[in-house]
Amino acid sequence: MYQEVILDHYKNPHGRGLRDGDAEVHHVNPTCGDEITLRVKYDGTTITDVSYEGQGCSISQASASVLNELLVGKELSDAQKIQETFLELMQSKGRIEPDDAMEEVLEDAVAFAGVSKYPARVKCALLSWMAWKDATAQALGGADAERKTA
Amino acid sequence: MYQEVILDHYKNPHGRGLRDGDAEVHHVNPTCGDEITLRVKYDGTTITDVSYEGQGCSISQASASVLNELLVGKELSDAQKIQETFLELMQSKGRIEPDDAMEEVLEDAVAFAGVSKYPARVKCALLSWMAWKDATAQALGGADAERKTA
Amino acid sequence: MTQLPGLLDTEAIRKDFPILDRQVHDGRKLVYLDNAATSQKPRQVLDALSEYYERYNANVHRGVHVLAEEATALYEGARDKVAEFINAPSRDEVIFTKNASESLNLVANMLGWADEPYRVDRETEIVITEMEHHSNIVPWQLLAQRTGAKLKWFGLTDDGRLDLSNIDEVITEKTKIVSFVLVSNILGTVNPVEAIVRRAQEVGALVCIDASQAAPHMPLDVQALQADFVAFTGHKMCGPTGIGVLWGRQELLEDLPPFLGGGEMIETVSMHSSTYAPAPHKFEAGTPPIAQAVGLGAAIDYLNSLGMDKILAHEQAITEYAVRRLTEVPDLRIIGPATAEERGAAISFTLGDIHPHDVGQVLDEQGIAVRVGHHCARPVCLRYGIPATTRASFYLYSTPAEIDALVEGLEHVRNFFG
Amino acid sequence: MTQLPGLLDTEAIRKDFPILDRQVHDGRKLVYLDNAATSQKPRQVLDALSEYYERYNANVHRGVHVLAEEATALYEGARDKVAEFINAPSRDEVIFTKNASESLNLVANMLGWADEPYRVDRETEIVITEMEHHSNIVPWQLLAQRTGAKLKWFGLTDDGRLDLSNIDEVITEKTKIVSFVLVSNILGTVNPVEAIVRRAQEVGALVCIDASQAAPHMPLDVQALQADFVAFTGHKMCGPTGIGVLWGRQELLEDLPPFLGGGEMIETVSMHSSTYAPAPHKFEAGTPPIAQAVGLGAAIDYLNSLGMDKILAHEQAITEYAVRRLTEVPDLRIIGPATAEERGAAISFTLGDIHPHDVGQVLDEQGIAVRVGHHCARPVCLRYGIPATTRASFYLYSTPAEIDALVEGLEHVRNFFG
Ligand SMILES: Cc1ncc(COP(=O)(O)O)c(C=O)c1O
Ligand SMILES: Cc1ncc(COP(=O)(O)O)c(C=O)c1O
Repeated sequence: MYQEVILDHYKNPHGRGLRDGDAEVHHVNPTCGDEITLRVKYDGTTITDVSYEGQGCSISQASASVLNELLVGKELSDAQKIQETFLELMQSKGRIEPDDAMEEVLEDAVAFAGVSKYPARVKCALLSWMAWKDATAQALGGADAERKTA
Repeated sequence: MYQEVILDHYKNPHGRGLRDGDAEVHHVNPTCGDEITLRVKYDGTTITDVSYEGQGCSISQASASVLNELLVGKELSDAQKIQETFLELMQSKGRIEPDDAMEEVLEDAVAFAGVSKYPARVKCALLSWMAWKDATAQALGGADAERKTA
Repeated sequence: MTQLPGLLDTEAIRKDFPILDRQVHDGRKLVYLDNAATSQKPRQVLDALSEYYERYNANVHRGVHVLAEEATALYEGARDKVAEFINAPSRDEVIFTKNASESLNLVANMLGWADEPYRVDRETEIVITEMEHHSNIVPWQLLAQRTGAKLKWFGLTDDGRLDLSNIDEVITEKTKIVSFVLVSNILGTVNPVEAIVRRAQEVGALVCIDASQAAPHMPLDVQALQADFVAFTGHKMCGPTGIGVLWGRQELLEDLPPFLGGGEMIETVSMHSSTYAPAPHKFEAGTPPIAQAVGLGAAIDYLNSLGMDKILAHEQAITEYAVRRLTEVPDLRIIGPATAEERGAAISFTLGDIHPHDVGQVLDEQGIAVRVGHHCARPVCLRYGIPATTRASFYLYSTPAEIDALVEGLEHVRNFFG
Repeated sequence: MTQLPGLLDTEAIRKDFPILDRQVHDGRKLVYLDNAATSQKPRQVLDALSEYYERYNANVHRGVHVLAEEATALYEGARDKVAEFINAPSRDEVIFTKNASESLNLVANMLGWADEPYRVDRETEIVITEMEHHSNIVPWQLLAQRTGAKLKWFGLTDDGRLDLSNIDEVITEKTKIVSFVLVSNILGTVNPVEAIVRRAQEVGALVCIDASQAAPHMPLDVQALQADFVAFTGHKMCGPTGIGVLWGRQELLEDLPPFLGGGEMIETVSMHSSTYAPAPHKFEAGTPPIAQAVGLGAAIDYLNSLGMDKILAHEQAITEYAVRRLTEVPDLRIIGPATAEERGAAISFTLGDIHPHDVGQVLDEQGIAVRVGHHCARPVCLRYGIPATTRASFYLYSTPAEIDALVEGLEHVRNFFG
């Protein structure tokens, strides 16, 4: 599961650190103590920044880095599509072999395909993505922004 | 386990019915609903009557009848010896083969030896004997006369 | 051999149950008619247990090693099987407990510690029935004592059915919870769920159904029942001992407080305070009965392979035959519905004034295993003025020949004590 | 192969455990170092389970037929074995539960509903420690919330031991109960029972000991401990899942109220009120984990056949070796006592800033099963300012070669993330 891409992101994370934002959330994965504090900044429906700080395993750290790289600069609707595709991949229990179309959407994030075989680690990979979703709902006035990941 | 003697006592119980007494107790066997109300009458330390009324299986009924036959007219100390011997036999899990000495003490009650192999029925055989013990304690001023059989 | 329409192929089925070959009392073939107390287990279930321990055993959740992941997948897979078996809207509504008794206590305690609108307190009422198993009486008596709530109940008719004639007085605006048995373990009665649920919903009361004697014997659909909670127990449905189920509606499980505290049921713990995991984990403190859940899953596979509707048909045929044959026995009085309509496969009776203990013992000497006593439903015995009953209860491997053996055995009992 | 004095004949022993032959990840030999989470089961225990179901299975108590009597004798026989194993003054002091968590919740709930002098209420205090398993924290938090009692605890020293320096302020005249772990599942610390019990007795507080990590590993003598309650769990001591034990002093079990209500725990039931059976049955509602108790009995036979003192010596030798080898690994920091004195066979550590999840995963790829996370003792992680640890834990079948494999595995982890 430890693809080179994942290790790279882990060792050299993109956009780490907390910067100014429209909303902030704090998510924890109670099973392992992974934590993330994440802020989103929007210009209308364009994501201008996703900044974060946290502790966790290589998977959760790399995933946050990939998220930052993928989503910053995107339109909300595109970002949502990426998030949904990533979620689908991660919940596939190793049954999805990413095809070209999926690779186009997910870019580096396809490297996480192997993680989906490890139920205990899926939550690590999703931690930042769930945090982003909540923060976005909060920033743009959506519901249940306070909900923690399960 | 159903010795002829037991069946006889069951079909023709001795001394059944409630008569005048110095103390009365009510015991139940919660597992099967067997119940007995038992009264003892003493003249000093001589047992002049054990009267009883109740419902229950052949074992508990026959046992009460045997008790009446054995104990009425006895001195308390002899009766206690009989009670203890009977208790020992019933708790023997079928391991005691009654010898002549035991037969002399227990008379008809040795017929219950086979019952001791059946844990679920031992309580039936002991119901009236425990009631008698409590009633006696109560009549003669002993302790914990109110305790129910477990 | 007696042939009845609707019977399962018991000859094949009985090969799956090693214990049914057992001989007792010097060579007498075991006739096991104590299925309402517990069922026997097919080899398929025993194999699943052994396989679990020999290949996958590990503590579940939170593990990153292979065994932990496999054990978790098996344990959670069993939850999926149960959810499907009872047609639960969501797998997260299935809570594993140790037995039906824990499941029922769990409901009582959730409500005892709940906030409004669920809270049971001195202003409120709890409704049960006179035909409940002690496990659906005592938890509510304890709750009533501890909260000051009033405990009320439906009485019984002479023919062993619920007396619902005063339903509007029993279930009132004050009622918070109505808990009743779907199939009585002592009378065999199948209760009219719809009428009770309708009235409960009218007054906004929750409904808890004790399906311990239903789940093993008939298709169970928690959505069709329209209940809020449904409890049952693994060991009566071909599963291992040590496992029970509580199904509860999701929003209730979200709102209601936890019962047992400990590992597995938490989200995050500090010395000062803790938060709880979402259901079902919130209600599963400590290492769960992992192997037992896996065994229950295998039992469900087994039941499904026969088909719950076929099992029901089999038992109806057997029960009808048993009622017919038993009514031929002189002095025998069935306690409960005297016909095979709306009744399950447990038949209680008295035999003249021969005490059930004696009936059971003499049957046992012939290799016939029945249960005698109050069957953990003493109020029913009080209601019918009897100290105890003898109960014969059937399952998917029961045969007409076993009924015949029972009837013969009872003749012998009558002669013996006659 | 490394030879250490005091080792058991693990070559012979490992043949009893089918799972230890398992290969994982394409042919890697399983190195199972997750014994503090759950132990593996010897064939003797699996055979006892199968035999129970294949020959004796019936519901216990109240039965007059052969199977019911045999099953009851086996179930109650298991109670005798447990009583002897822990040197209980009476077999009636041994209560079967589903796990240690239920045992601990049982104590908390007994006290919550008790009358004076046991009653826990807003005037009183509960004492635990910062190194408890969540199962010995959350029940007391719930009790404190629900009764208004104050929850206090002992902190930890930097080297992973209880800080008892302020014992007289922590345990006071207001203290009703002191509940603490005998051997920590995360730190490995063996706690000084005597000092705590002495102070508790001084102020008249009850003492509850969580022996979940002690019972499997060392001789346990409840009389020597002088505690009032001792809890442990079957699955960590070669027994099945789904079975736990609470031992309690007889007069307490007589005085304290029941917890779960239902079948088996009653003396007599009417709709209006019920009376309860004497202990231990008062605390065992519903059909008990019968097969699991029988399996636990077989596990105890197995442990006795090796000898608990020999098992302890084996584990001490292994632990000493492990501590020595692990301290050689660069960047490895043991969380808990850094020596083998007064410590059990569970060793937690961090490895530089590599997250334990990653350590565990890369070890797993090599076939080495360890546990990572907070080990249901999150306050310990908070105390030492770490998110989680990696924990290797040993048992009677663990070998020096497995420690060597662990150390090599850790080298590989360091290179991988270096
Ligand atoms: C110290 C300690 N206490 C309590 C428990 C809880 O045991 P169980 O999960 O079997 O209830 C455990 C193990 O999980 C433990 O290690
Ligand atoms: C109707 C009914 N409810 C509840 C129970 C309790 O089940 P368990 O003993 O498995 O908790 C039983 C069986 O004993 C039962 O027949």
